[in-house]
Amino acid sequence: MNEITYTSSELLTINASRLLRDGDVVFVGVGLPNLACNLARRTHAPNLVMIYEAGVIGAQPARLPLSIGDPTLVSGALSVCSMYDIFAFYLQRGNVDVGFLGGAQIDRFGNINATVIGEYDHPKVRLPGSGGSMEIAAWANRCYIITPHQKRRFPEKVHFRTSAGYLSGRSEREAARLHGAGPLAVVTDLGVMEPDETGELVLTALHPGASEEQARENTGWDLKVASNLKTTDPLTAVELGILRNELDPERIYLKGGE
Amino acid sequence: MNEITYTSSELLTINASRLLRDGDVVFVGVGLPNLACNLARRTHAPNLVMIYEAGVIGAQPARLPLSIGDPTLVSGALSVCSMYDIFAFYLQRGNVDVGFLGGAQIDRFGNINATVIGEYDHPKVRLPGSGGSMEIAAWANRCYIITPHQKRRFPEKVHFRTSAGYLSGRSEREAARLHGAGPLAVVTDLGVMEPDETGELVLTALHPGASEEQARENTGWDLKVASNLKTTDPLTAVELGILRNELDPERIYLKGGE
Amino acid sequence: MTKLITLSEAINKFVEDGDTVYAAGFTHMIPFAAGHEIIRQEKKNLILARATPDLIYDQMVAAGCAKKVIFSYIGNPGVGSLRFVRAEIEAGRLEWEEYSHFSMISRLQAGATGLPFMPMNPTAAKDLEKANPFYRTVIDPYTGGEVVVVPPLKPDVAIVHVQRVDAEGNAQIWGIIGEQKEAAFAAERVIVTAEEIVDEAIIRSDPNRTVIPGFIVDAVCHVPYCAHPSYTQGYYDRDNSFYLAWDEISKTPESVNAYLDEWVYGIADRMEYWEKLGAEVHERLKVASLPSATVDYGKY
Amino acid sequence: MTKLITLSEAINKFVEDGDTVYAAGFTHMIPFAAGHEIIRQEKKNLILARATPDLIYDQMVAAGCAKKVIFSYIGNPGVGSLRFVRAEIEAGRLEWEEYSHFSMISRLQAGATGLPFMPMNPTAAKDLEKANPFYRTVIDPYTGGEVVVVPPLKPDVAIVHVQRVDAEGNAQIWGIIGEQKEAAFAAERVIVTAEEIVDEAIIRSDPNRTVIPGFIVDAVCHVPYCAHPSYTQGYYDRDNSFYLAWDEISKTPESVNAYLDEWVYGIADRMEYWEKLGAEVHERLKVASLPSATVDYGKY
Repeated sequence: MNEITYTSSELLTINASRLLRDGDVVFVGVGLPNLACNLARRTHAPNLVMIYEAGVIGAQPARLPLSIGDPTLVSGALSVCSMYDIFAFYLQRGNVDVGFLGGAQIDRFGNINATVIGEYDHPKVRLPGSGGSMEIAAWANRCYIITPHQKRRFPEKVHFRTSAGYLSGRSEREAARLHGAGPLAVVTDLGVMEPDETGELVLTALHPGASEEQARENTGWDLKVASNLKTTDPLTAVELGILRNELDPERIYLKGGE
Repeated sequence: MNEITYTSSELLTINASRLLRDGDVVFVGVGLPNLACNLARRTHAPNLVMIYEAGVIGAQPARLPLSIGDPTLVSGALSVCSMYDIFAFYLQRGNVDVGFLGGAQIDRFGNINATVIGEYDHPKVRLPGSGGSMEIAAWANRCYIITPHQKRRFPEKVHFRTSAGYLSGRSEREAARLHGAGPLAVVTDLGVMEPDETGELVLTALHPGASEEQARENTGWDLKVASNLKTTDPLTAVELGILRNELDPERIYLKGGE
Repeated sequence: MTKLITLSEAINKFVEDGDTVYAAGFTHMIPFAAGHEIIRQEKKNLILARATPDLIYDQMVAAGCAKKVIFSYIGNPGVGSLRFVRAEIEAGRLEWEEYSHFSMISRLQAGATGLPFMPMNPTAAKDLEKANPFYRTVIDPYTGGEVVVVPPLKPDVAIVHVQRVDAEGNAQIWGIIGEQKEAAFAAERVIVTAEEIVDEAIIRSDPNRTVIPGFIVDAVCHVPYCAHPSYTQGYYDRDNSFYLAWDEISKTPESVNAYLDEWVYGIADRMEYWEKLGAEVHERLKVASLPSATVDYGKY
Repeated sequence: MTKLITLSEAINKFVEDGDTVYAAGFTHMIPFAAGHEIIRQEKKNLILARATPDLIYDQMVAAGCAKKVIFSYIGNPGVGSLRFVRAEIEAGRLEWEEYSHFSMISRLQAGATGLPFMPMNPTAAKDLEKANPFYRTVIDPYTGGEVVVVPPLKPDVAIVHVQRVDAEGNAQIWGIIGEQKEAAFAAERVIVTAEEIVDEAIIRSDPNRTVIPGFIVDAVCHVPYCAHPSYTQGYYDRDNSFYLAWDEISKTPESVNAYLDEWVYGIADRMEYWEKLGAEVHERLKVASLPSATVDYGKY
């Protein structure tokens, strides 16, 4: 039997797509989340509703969108609204099931820093900032974080909380009475981390071929491992075929990790 | 020379139309204010912008609108927006120059009651309520009140302040920091009342043929008369012709006072 | 997934006794057929919310469906008083909760956007604010001044009539758009009635026209002429003579009951109602075509 | 009354040194030509506000027009970092004021609607709220909880690019409508640039499409291809290769200056810029037609 080979971007994308449920309303970003959503739509979630912070609802992009506001998202979409409305009527009202998040740093409790490395007033590295992530992390019913597994990306504590995970622990998030449940999974190229009852991210699954040691070595805190550690299902030829042949044939986003 | 004869509705409408300035953005109601605006547009104010609380901007009604949301207001209009937007982006933002108001009672300081005769909780006569008038009275730059001159309509004090004139006096309105200047004139079928320096409505003009006595008898407070009492300009054949032949040929609104 | 059902099924399934109902439409596209179906199904103790109750709420109150109205203007638009609601309020038989137009719509806006309240500029007309305890104030943290606010209104069910919708509920409206969008987003359940059910491709050809996305809609009902005696822009005119007639009918309970017997209880649905109106009315309310310019979205 | 003037006149007349400028457009219809004209006219000490500064603010900052940026996301969309703005901030040479997207847009919404502030639901990510003193809280009078609010943003001038406008400034937009309307209503002065100047009759044939009414507009400028390298829905595509190229150009001040010399200072206006781009670019950015369905307003 032939071994199926893939890049880490393909691994991330396919595992992200599996987190989506049919009928979910998902706040889509460009890049891997966009591929993951389109893959889900073509496999197990044909009724996925894709909405974009640019104000596009029910997009059916005919080509791979190259920015969050690509015109291909609009032509043939179900609806377009203003930026205020997409955040207010859709996200804040509780109409968004899923948000995808990423960032320069993700900490032990799933808080994300996309703002600054160093001091805020005297930045060592100035990052892009919140964009929509501050609100998505709070108001989408479920959030997923998609990111490569690297030690510098997973510090014990972020320098700046751009968006809320479980703050200093699940009880603090609960007290804040946010609409959304918070980050339910962090998908990396090594496996999946999920919050435990305290909100701390623990390793709950490894991708085929990855090891606990790799995950622990590439995490900035003392990573706990779930007692029932699972292995994620192998990528299928169907999933990879759709990704490679239909969604990103030029490998604009899929080349990462080759 | 032939005497020009006219109804009191015609008198009110034509005098109301003269208060409009070219380029004014005016919040239009149905009935006489609508006729007054259309008359002004056909005479001295061709650049009048007519907007309606139903969310219509720059209407060019091809027929006489029979309600505030008549479809003839929309066909051929410049813009249509939601009800929230017309009150927020237009009126509350300060984009409306003129509002026309009416009501069951108008008091000495131009406060209007369109809500209730008797006690609010146990109404003797339940009136329609504010509609847009609470906001128009506060936020339109200039307001004009158009109403027949009858004692029951002009009590010393209204039973209920549906919309603000000068409250208990001009200083109270100034303290409330409203965007609009308040009611600048009350046009009746006898003449015109305007606020003095305290905000009290005083008689500043009589229509040709009307007397101070008539005005005082039909006002519920001790009506002061301005030292330089004027007489309004006679209605012209041009104004009457446009009203009668073009704007309300079936005399749906103009028949009042015949 | 299609949500197409009959209006009768939709009212049966999604309107419960005691619900707060928002039948939307500012003078335009008022869902009269849905109101009549609610009367026929003898729903009780409803709280009827609408900026402008119009004749439809007068009829529903007269039929005994309502225990309370929430409004900002009770009149027969362009005609005068809304007699039945007014008489019930004056007689102390009907609860009411009252706003100005902007505060009513601000309540819907807060409901639709998930906000805890909406601030408004001052009007200095404080009598209504004193009479209605839902008006509150907060301190402006920038100026120290007082700001009047209203809380969200989240109806149990919104009923919205539209020109065209696809089977999943993606709805397009033109002409006066009133508070339709806000009512739909604010409500827990949404019933859309439409002049036309169209293919999804029509909706997707002009996404900027779509006011309500299908995924917040529970039922889609094909109900031509739903809005009579109000109107649907581009489809039929307002039947002003009925608005004038109602001013007479609503003068006595007897004439109101006779009207309800003949035009609501006595008929099965809107199709029968429309046929019963007859050729003269059909002809009088016809509208000549005035199409919009098209726009180009471009193939990308 | 026509407001048609050249873009050069409009910038000269309505943009002053020290102004807060909001050049609107969320990825779509970003008025690059107006930004270039501001650079050519050597405006100084501007406060540049935009949810997403995009390349246009990178260029204006690089040209020395700005003393401060107000933003919610500084990136090169779809590419990565916005190098010049980022370097200036890291070097302490550029002031900044920062929001999340929703709080940025809520500031515009408050400005556009004349409200004293806009409330928002909690995000519990308090670091930015602590870093930026414009975030404040009020007490929810219904629950006693804390509500985060932001104050109005009222730019001195908004620049909005649209597909079509009449000579008085009544403007229609389709595709992504971002924050164009809010920016125009919030601002004291409004400059509209457009792909096409159309007869008022076209606008009036579809009033629901009109996003900005002429009476709040100060200048109307006919500027085809104004948005390149961003795009105009239905007119031309995004020039993604320029977004990628800028990632290289913006690595050194020298290459940025060379770019500005060649493509901004060295040319007179957008027409010359577009010609200079050449046939290959014109061809690459062409878009096939995909017209919307029409709607019927009806003759009443």
